[in-house]
Amino acid sequence: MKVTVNKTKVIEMKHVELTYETDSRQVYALQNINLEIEEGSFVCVLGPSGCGKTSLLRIIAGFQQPTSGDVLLDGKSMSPKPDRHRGVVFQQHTLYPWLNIKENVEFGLKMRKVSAEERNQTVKHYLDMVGLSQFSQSAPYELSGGMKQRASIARVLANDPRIVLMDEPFGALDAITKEQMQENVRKIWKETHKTFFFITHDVEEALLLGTHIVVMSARPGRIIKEMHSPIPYEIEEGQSRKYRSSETFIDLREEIINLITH
Amino acid sequence: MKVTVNKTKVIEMKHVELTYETDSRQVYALQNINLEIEEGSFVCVLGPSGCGKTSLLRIIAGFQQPTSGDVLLDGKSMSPKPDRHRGVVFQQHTLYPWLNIKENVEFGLKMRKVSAEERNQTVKHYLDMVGLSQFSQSAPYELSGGMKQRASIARVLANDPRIVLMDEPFGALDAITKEQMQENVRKIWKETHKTFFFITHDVEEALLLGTHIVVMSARPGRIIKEMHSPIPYEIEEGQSRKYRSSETFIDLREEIINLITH
Amino acid sequence: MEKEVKKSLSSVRKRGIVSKEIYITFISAVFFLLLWFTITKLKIVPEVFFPSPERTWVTFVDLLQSGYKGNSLFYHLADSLLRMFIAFFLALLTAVPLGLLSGYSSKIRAAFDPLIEFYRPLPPLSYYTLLVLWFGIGNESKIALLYLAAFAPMYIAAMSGVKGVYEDRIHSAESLGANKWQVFRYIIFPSCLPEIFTGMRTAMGFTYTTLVAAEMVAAISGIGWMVLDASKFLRSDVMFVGVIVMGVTGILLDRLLRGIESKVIPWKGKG
Amino acid sequence: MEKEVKKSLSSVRKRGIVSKEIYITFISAVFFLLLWFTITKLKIVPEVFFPSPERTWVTFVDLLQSGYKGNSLFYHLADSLLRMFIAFFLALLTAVPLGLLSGYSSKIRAAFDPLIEFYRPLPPLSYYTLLVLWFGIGNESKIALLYLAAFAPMYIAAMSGVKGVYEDRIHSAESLGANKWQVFRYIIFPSCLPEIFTGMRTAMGFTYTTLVAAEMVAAISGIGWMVLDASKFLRSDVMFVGVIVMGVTGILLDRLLRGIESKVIPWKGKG
Amino acid sequence: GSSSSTKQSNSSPGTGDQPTEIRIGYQVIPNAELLAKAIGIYEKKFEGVKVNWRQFDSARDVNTAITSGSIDFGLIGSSSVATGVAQNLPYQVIWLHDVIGDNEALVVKKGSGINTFSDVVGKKIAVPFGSTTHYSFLSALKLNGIDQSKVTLLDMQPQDMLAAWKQGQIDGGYVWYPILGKMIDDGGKVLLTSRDLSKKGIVTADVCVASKSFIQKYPAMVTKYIEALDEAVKFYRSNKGEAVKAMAKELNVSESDAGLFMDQLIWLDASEQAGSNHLGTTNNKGAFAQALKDTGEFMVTQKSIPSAPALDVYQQAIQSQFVSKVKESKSGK
Ligand SMILES: Nc1ncnc2c1ncn2[C@@H]1O[C@H](COP(=O)(O)OP(=O)(O)OP(=O)(O)O)[C@@H](O)[C@H]1O
Ligand SMILES: Nc1ncnc2c1ncn2[C@@H]1O[C@H](COP(=O)(O)OP(=O)(O)OP(=O)(O)O)[C@@H](O)[C@H]1O
Ligand SMILES: [Mg+2]
Ligand SMILES: [Mg+2]
Repeated sequence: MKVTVNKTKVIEMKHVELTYETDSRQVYALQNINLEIEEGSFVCVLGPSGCGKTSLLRIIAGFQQPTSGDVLLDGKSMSPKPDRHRGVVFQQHTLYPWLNIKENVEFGLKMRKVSAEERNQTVKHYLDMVGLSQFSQSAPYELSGGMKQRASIARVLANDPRIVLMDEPFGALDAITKEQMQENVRKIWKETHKTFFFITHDVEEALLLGTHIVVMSARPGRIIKEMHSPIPYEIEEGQSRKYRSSETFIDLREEIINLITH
Repeated sequence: MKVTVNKTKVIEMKHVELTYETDSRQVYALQNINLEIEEGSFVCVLGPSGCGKTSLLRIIAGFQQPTSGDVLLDGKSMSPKPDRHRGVVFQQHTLYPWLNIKENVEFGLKMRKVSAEERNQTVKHYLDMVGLSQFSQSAPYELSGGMKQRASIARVLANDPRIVLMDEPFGALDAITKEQMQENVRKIWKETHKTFFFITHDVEEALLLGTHIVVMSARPGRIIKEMHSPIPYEIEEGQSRKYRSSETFIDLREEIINLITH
Repeated sequence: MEKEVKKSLSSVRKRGIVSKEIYITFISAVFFLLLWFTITKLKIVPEVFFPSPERTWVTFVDLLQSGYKGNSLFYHLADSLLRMFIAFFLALLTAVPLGLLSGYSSKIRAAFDPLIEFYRPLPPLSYYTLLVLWFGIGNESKIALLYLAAFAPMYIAAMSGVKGVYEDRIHSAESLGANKWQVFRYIIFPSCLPEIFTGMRTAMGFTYTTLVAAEMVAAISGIGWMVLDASKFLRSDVMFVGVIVMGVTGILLDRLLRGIESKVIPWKGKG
Repeated sequence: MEKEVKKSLSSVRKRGIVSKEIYITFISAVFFLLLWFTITKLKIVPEVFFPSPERTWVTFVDLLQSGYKGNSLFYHLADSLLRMFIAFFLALLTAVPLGLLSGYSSKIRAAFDPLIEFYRPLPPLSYYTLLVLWFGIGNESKIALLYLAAFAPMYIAAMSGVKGVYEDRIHSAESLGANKWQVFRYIIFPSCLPEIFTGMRTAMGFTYTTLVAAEMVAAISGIGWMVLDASKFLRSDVMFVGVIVMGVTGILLDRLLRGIESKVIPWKGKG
Repeated sequence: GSSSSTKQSNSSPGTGDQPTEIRIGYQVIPNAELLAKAIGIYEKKFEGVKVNWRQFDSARDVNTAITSGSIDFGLIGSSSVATGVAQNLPYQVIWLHDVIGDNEALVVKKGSGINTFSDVVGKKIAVPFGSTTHYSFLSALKLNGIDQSKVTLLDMQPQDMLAAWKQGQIDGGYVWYPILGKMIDDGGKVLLTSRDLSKKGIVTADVCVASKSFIQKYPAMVTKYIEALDEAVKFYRSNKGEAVKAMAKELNVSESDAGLFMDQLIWLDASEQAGSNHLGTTNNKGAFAQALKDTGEFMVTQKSIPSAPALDVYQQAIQSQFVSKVKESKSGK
């Protein structure tokens, strides 16, 4: 079942601990996290609400310092500053209200001084992909919840980061749109060999996308199981549905659901 | 298949149309919506992202005026002002950052000058229900995404509105928590005979909760199908899982999925 | 409620709610005019200090026709407005960036903030003489004084705006590859626009109130000087004309700023 | 960056980043002191207007020991602060509610806003006479003038804050059964606190700059009067002491407000 | 304070013809009134009546304070009195605190090329508009037949004038002490003093005005008040050393400075004031009324006030019976 590909490690976390200190209380959020993420892998993180998934993502993104432990990026101690190589789709949208959707999506490109022409092309491609071409001139607050989420995804993908960190990106999408988005993301992953770190609550989604599935326990968040799955490598474009009934899929699904419910 | 219970209509929408006018464009959001919601029913709304579900909810809540058409509440033309009888769980959390979780949840009760003792009791009950008792003293921004969502739900339920409007309330929850929350909501619905208007992307969720399922088309949002289902009446407490394999469930699910995907 | 009114302004116009507000404003203006009439008619306040509306009107017409001490009323006003505008724009161009930087970087704040906090509460009188020493008695020293008046409110507003910027907005920009400067330019700055506009409005009023002090030295023109000069000769009718001109232009300038604000930040309140 | 500094303040303290900032402030203070020394040593500015630091220090010590014209330095300061505080609190209690109401209801705004917009740009001089006529030459008229100075910034800040309140926040409160008043009290008011604090800080500085004008009429105490009186007799050393006392107390008051702000709105920037 | 409660009644009601307090609006000018304050003459004179001293800085504020009934006596420059009387303010002149002498003068810069008064043509001269020096300077121009438009006249407060002077932005200024002293120390040359002008009939003075209603209600108090001032003048003349010492304290300057400042003013006792050159007597009004009238007329030509009243209005605004009474009682003894 376990698929080990001999690739370089992009991110290594060693004995990472995180405690939030607030006025009213201390929250022990992450306990002894040891995680190795291989270059080009698609990590899916599952875990109960409030277990520390977002916190983990924020540490990798460079938004948050762990209380103790080491985080290595390409084997080197990670600078605690976000950069464009780690693109983040936030759990709650952070589109900029003073920019329209097109401008939001091209934001990263503009920061890198990509030419207007190339920008237009890239933006068009990703807006088409997430189905928002019609809304390129709209303000973010004129979009529905799911549309905002899709715009955020386009913004990050258009910026072509090496590592893509996504926090429940498809949570507000209907089944069809979700499936399309999954296809898109899988395609990008396959074509570009980016590394993905993807938080989801949907076990099937995790199985359809994740080559490396991380299951976390309730607070304080610990990693209770890691699995490596070959399924995403196998899925052909537009054919994901039929894999749902494959044996590996059903077995893994059962295993994870058992893990989670017990 | 169709279950008709002869009950009074709480909400009637007749030829409701909605067009958003913005500087950059016009968005035709809702087209000829005719909907009757019966007292004590559990309406679940399904539809593609951006089809107008939230807009529909906002009209019922009194946040938004339709461009044309009539909305009746208890047979009378509805005052276009929100009130406590229509409680709303928003798609994006609107917890008040200056109040802690307990204070957020008791907000409605306090507005009605419910005694501190009763308030404490109610708040405790609902915080227990959503699993946040430990966090009653925390600030909203100290909570995870799913925890915020649960706090918002507790806030509305604690206020005991006659109609509960929920916009993808369980979108950021893991499977287990989601199931618990569904149980809770179904229980409240059964015990109190409240009317629910519930937006979701999860077809199974709609079937496990909805007695009246509304399927909408892509923009401009129209109602393409309404179904009445007996399942939620039948589900016994804590037993929802076994209904997933019931014949009615599978048939209805197929029907809806077919509707949506074609 | 305001929010609703804003949301569907076009439909509201048709229904005449806006004209209802104009109506209220009108009533309130008439009320104060009547109050003014009554006070002067009943001679509650001596006429030397509180001229009647008629008297003020006559003086106004006279000033329009023959000016005040050699310059037309319009000239006085234009002269003051010019000084104010120069000062205001210089302050805008310096105070806002510095305020934003001070909010953004605790080091820059540590260097500049104490200085600004120090000069801020000082009465213009206490440093005007120094300004005269440095800038002479021409327009420069007057503009410098007005500049200092306009600076502080905008600086504070900008700085405090930065503290209110939603953290994840900054994080997201950094993750998209924005460097410190770009975060500042493209995220912090627009996020703070609502507060900056408030600061601009406050600064505009403040500059206006400082006008008299600024035109105290070696001026023979300017609406502020006119008011000051008239006050020395107990010409309260002239003072009142000057004050009304200042008040009305003040309202107009404020409306202008508000208009620009709603054009520039249509997203205010829509998070 | 500031945000990070705030976020984990306790850990930061240990690592000594805060003391780094104090260090910068210290350097900048020393720099200005040196500048002052140099200017006076090189006699770039005539000593009558710009006393040397030593001279100012000697005067300060002297004023501490023997006071200025019959009252101790502390008495002068206390007298001014008392007037300011009364005015400031009266303004806080009236301007903030009225500003919030004006932002909330377009009708209330229509009634009051033009009046406030009108008086706002007026120079104190133009209405101080009327205040003296109504309130006499005692403390009342001084407090009234300071009150008017403090009113406008807080009013504008509160009003503009309301416009920035996220619409769905109001909707959610209404759905929870809050009536208009409750929405105002429990949602609008706390949402506007960040802007209100900015307004308070601006108002505090503004009140201070108006102090000299307020203490111009028939005062024989107050730090503003002291500065004014000293300026008449070219006692620039006394002026400098007064100005430094005003500047330093101004900084302290501002720090106090900032401290209260961070206690009252720990959620600022956390949306 | 008591001001707001006694707003319109000009003084606190007292028993009979004695108020409970008298309120004096003074300015810091080294004249008889300040001396009387320094050595406590009033407090002795008005036993049982509270003496409330209020310091003022400008004629404008004194005008307001008297009109609003906040003070009973006030000190104003003669040019402001001319305006006030023209505007029918509710006060009357009862005493001349001092006639302005050497303490106000026109100083010019050394290199300015001004040697005689007529050289001011084409130069920049600063005066505080509305003040006595403003009037003095303009009168001097008229006296010398120089058209006002040939001089660049700048409106400046004294301390700003000094700054502009140091920067070489003005050629001269008509101003008072201590700024005048600084300009002289800085090499300035005195071209003309108000004492010179007073000899030519252009009299400027610091004037004591009292509110009309107070004069009507408590004439005896006004007399006492003038007595006190008269005593102060006499004290100054007979006990100069002590007077200077007391004044130095009040002014917060050295004794030598205090002495200098006091000498620059022309002090007049009651009998001198009752002379025809000044206030005169009730039946024989002195020249001061004409001086006020001249000032008023002058202001009209400056368009500062719309019109000046006739001479008899100014004459009526001078209540010289008090100085006469004091003079008589003194000479009677
Ligand atoms: N800023 C903060 N301050 C204090 N506590 C926090 C903060 N952010 C998160 N926490 C706490 O840390 C724990 C983990 O939060 P986190 O957001 O990482 O959970 P999560 O796994 O993403 O949950 P969800 O699926 O609900 O989004 C929670 O108990 C939460 O209350
Ligand atoms: N304030 C607004 N101004 C302009 N257009 C709007 C506004 N709100 C929504 N819309 C538009 O109306 C349409 C319907 O939006 P709505 O939020 O109702 O969709 P939804 O069904 O809730 O979608 P989702 O499932 O993604 O939340 C969308 O096309 C959206 O762009
Ligand atoms: Mg999360
Ligand atoms: Mg929606």
